[in-house]
Amino acid sequence: MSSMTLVEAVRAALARALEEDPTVLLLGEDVGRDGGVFRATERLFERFGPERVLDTPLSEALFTGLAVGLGAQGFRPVVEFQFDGFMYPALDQLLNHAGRLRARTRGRLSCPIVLRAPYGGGIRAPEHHSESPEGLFAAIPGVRTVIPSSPARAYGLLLAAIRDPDPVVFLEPKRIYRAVREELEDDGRALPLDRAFVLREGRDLTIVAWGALVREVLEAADRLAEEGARAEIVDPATLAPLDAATILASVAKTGRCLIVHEAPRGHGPGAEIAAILAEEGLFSLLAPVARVTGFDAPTPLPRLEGVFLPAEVDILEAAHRLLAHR
Amino acid sequence: MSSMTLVEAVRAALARALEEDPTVLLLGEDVGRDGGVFRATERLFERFGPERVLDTPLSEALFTGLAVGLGAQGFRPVVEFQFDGFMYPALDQLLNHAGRLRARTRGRLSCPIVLRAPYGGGIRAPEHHSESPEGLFAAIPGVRTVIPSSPARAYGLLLAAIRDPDPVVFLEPKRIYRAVREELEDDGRALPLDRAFVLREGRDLTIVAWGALVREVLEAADRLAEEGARAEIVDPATLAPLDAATILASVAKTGRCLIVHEAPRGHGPGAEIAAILAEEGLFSLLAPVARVTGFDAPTPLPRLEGVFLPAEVDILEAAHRLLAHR
Amino acid sequence: MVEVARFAVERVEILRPDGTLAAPLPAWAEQPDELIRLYRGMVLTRTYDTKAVNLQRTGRLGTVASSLGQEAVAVGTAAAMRPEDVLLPSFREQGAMFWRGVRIEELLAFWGGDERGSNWAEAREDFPICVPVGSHAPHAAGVACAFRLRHEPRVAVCVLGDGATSKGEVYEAWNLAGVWRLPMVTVVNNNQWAISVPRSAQTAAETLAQKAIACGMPGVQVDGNDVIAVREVVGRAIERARSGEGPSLVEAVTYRLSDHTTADDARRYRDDAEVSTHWKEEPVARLRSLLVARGLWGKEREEALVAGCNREVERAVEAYLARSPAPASDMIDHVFASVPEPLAPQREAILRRAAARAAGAEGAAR
Amino acid sequence: MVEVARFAVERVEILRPDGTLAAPLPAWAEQPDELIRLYRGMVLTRTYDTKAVNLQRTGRLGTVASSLGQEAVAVGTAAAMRPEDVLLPSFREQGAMFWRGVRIEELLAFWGGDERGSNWAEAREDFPICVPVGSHAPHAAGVACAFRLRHEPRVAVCVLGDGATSKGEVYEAWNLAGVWRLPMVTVVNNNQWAISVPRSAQTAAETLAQKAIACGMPGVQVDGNDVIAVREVVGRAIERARSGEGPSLVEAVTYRLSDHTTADDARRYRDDAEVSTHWKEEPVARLRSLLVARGLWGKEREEALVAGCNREVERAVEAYLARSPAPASDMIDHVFASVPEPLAPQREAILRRAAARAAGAEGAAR
Ligand SMILES: Cc1ncc(C[n+]2csc(CCOP(=O)(O)OP(=O)(O)O)c2C)c(N)n1
Ligand SMILES: Cc1ncc(C[n+]2csc(CCOP(=O)(O)OP(=O)(O)O)c2C)c(N)n1
Ligand SMILES: [Mg+2]
Ligand SMILES: [Mg+2]
Repeated sequence: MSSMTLVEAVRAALARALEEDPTVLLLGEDVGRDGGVFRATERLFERFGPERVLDTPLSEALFTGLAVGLGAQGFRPVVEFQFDGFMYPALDQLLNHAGRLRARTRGRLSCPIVLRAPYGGGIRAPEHHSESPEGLFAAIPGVRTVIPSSPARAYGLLLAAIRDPDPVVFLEPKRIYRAVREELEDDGRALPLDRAFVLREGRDLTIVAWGALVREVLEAADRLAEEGARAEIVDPATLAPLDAATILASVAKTGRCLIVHEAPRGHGPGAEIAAILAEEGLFSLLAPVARVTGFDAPTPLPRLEGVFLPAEVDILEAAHRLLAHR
Repeated sequence: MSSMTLVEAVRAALARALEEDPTVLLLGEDVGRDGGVFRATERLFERFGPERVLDTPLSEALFTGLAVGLGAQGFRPVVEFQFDGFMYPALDQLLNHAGRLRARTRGRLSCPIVLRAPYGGGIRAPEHHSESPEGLFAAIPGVRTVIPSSPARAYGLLLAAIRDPDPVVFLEPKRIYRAVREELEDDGRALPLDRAFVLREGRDLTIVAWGALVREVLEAADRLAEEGARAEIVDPATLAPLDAATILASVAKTGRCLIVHEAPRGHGPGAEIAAILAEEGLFSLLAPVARVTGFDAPTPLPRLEGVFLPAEVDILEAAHRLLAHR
Repeated sequence: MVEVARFAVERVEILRPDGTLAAPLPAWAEQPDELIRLYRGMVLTRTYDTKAVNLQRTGRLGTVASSLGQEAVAVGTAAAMRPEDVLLPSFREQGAMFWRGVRIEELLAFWGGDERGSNWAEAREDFPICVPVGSHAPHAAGVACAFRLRHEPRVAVCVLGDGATSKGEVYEAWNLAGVWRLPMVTVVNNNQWAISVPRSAQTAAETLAQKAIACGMPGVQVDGNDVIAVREVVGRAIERARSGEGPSLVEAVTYRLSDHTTADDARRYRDDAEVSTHWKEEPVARLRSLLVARGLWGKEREEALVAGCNREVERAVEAYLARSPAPASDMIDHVFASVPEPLAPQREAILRRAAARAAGAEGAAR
Repeated sequence: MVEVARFAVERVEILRPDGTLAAPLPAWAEQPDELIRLYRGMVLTRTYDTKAVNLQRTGRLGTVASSLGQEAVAVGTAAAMRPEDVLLPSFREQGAMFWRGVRIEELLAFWGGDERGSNWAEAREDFPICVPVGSHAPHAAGVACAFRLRHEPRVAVCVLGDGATSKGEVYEAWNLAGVWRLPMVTVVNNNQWAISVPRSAQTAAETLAQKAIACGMPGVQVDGNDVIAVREVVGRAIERARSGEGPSLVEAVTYRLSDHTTADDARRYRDDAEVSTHWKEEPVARLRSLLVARGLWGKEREEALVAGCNREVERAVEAYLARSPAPASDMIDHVFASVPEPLAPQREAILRRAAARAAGAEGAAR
């Protein structure tokens, strides 16, 4: 057991994967000597060498397509995007190739690649450095979108993503890269994909959240507990394919659901969750579903970011509204 | 008045826009002498010349970025993508530039561009030629996503899109490019953006659909009428920003909502509509919301496409389920 | 002002349009069988193209892209490859795919709208047809990178068109291949047209071969209607890459004698006159002249070959038309290695819908 | 084998690192004021950079990218432009932006996290800073295309880095500019590094200037630490474009003496030794030597200039720190020309949240 931050857990999982499987490669910009802008690959170049940890020329579209070719040949490339806002050039390769290479060749070729990126706001970063694009990736058939919300889940889910035989977009909540430490065993044990995590049990209200906001949600749940309301916290972890069953089971019990995310609201990543409740959970709902989200605007620069990003007060305010329905 | 197909209405709107506004340009691949692969720009090159109708080198990322530069300089470029599956390289320019140029300069520069593309399945086309990416575009802040479902709406909405001072993704349902003719006046009159169209009034069930599927939905509604059930048909036309008010008002009346689209279901374009109902229409719902959609898989090649695409029978089957709830 | 770098682009021609020699034949080409294999490969491809267009016209096949007049590029390229090399084709390389072992009925299945057509029995590592222009170039770099990392003497061969050279990812892939010295060879099939857009409107570069200069690799131009020159020049590029000397680019200059695809009508944008002048340069008659001049070919052999190719294509067409339909569940069973639990209900829904369609069809039939 | 094209890449140097002349001065540079303006532009830029880094270190500014050692590229480029030309900068062109009229407090506002900083009062048509590397190159082609279509004698000037030359859209924009002969000039600021990735790992091309060959346009290399040469070579490129002769590329070879940004620690990936050798070539001291040698400069003038630049920057910092906060509704009011009806409720929600935050802050304060 050792105590790790989320970014340390990511590094530990990468090192473990490189260690256990010679086909695992790290690709990206500045992942070599520099160790990545957030140091997620620190010392891995020195440890595993230039044939396992490769700095590419500066192009995200390129290294994504490169990974598709490597993957088809049996390698397991893990590519790092420096920031969320630089992932968009990869969408074409994801939509037209990575997500369908297996399907279009009926299994002859496959695409065991992982696209890692720090994502989300709250670190007062420059333009294009604080985006929450998880909803875009979640809409791509044949691609998994996975988001950890703690060091332990970062470690276990990243290992699962790398070992998975299909493409995974792995988004790391940069705001909590170093915010918390957690005791965890670097034992190579993976956590299941396609499975939601119930982080706290409760019977009055279900709160669905992922990534950095899970912290605010847990704090809000503490407040609610003081008020006598018990919130159940569900972290989908894998946003697509989405474990609807766990969310439906929770809402069947609580009758109330609050969905929290940083991404813009309209056609955002929370919509599918609310939609599933409207389709399959309607009669267990005592209160309308509520979403606490960012707004339908580009992520603002730091000065206004604090208003754009959901905070504990917003979560509490919405929770109180839902709890008022009996 | 003259009778036009949808593609003829598109051509008429383009000609009208080129005629009335010297800053309107047409850009794309084969939009010149060839008149576009679906002939949407036929004879416009001959009529308006090479300084108004420009064939670009082969790159969608390029001509989208080119349009951003032209737009910032006061031109109104209308770019044609040959098929839906070739739009993805444009996502980076849309997400990082077109959708935020106005916001990030606080109005100093703007982006009055239109990205046109034939979209959707059902014409037995090759791979990557039958996609429904509207949900991806609808999730981009600062960009409007507009889809016509008839020649008259194609004409009026395309004119509105071109005159609008902000970026619009305009998706043309290729399956009905020539399927129906409609009497319409080429009078330069635009239709409103951000406004849903109630295509048929009814009080038993609301069906929300757009693009080519509106035809199947109207036929299904005829069948339902024979059975004595009156469906209200709502075509959002502008998927983002979405006119939720019209949909909510309809469901407040009918108590039942069926959402129909070709795109994959998970995190698809119908999710936001169902989410809004779960949030703001819950207590008017007599039945669960239902979605009849494509599946979470790449659009199959023609042999299996017929199973992937929703058909009238699927709509009827779902409608009957909803109507069973009283 | 000091000169810091200088470059030259060369062009290779061996067999003239009239079948005479502009340069001595390479040693391998002195062997009759080699030439005859190349000739057969081109004739088979032309036979297939004619048949495929005909099947499309009669509603038994989807849109197809003929390679009429460009057979030498695909066949010459494939002939220069080893079986263990990997081909990353665009959508007009049928001549290369057949040479590498893809069966005609498999390719027909693909263009007929059945994904199983891309799950071919031979050349298992070759990439499927790439429809989004140029988007396979980075894959070729990835495949080449895999060979390099495994220290395998294999080469990734990417074929794309003149229009594709305007796509950024193609340049990106070349630039990477250059700086990592990857065993990747790109054959640019310059058939002068990208649908209706002429080569001259695609770039101001005097040649497409010189685009290699931007990526620090060699680029050479070859007469793409001369299968001997293509086989020779691409062969040199491939062996260069195989021996660790890095990537290169071959621009094969040819001409698209057919419409872009069966969905296109080239008369809208180019003169028949232009097309007919290019008919004088087409690769099949050209090689035949050489074979005849060398006494290797005559009426009987020609008739036998044509009859043989026709039979082979006909048999493939029958096999294609006789294929049993794929189960609808195929569309979701291969999206992931196994159907994720959350998608199981969708698999059920697909089967229900397929049943409903079948029932509907029956209903209609009755 | 026949040669079908040949190319050469040249390099221009005028002022040597020691301040002596490698070539005669251009006529314009014989005028003292011209040289002194260039000198002042570089000193002001360096003063700003020093201050900005300091503000970041003390928590009063966000991440910033210093242009230490590269001032000649930005200043020389801007000096070669006319006011009516349009600049499309990357994120290290502060020297050019100030020259064009962007106010220091505006740029500080931007890096301080306030979008209003990009709504500057002068140079209204210039593009805002482009953070996604290379993605502004197609915009430059679009701006140039607008000039061409309106028959205006104006030029779009795009500045980007050595790393950016690996981005596909940069190549695509150059290729378009070449074939449409657009009035677009690209200055590649080759500072040898893309964060930790050296130029040598970015491409195998011997020069970045030769990338122009792929796009059928001229490319030339210039000593990027020689502001006179930059001003001269970029000026020729701009006037060439203005007169309708088409686009070109200028590779300005310089060196990033600073960390990549305040978020970077260059010691992790490069030796101080390498950096100190490059200090000998930096552009400010170099031009000063010439000025001194020509008797145009001395201790007093230097002190006066430095003091003036310090005052100007200090005043700007005060103005920046004194700025009143923007209303939260700004974040949605400028997304579209007017707030679409469906988004009106979100505007309300933004104001409610802003109020809640303010209340929270007060609460915390109490
Ligand atoms: C990214 C993309 N954009 C557009 C198309 C539509 N399209 C198919 S082929 C083609 C022209 C390709 O020209 P070229 O690269 O020269 O290949 P050729 O067809 O001449 O063999 C176009 C525009 C496409 N397939 N992919
Ligand atoms: C598309 C994209 N990918 C990654 C980044 C992160 N990043 C910022 S600057 C930089 C290096 C740029 O190098 P270069 O083009 O040489 O410009 P320089 O910083 O040296 O001025 C990188 C990778 C980015 N801003 N945009
Ligand atoms: Mg071509
Ligand atoms: Mg650099």
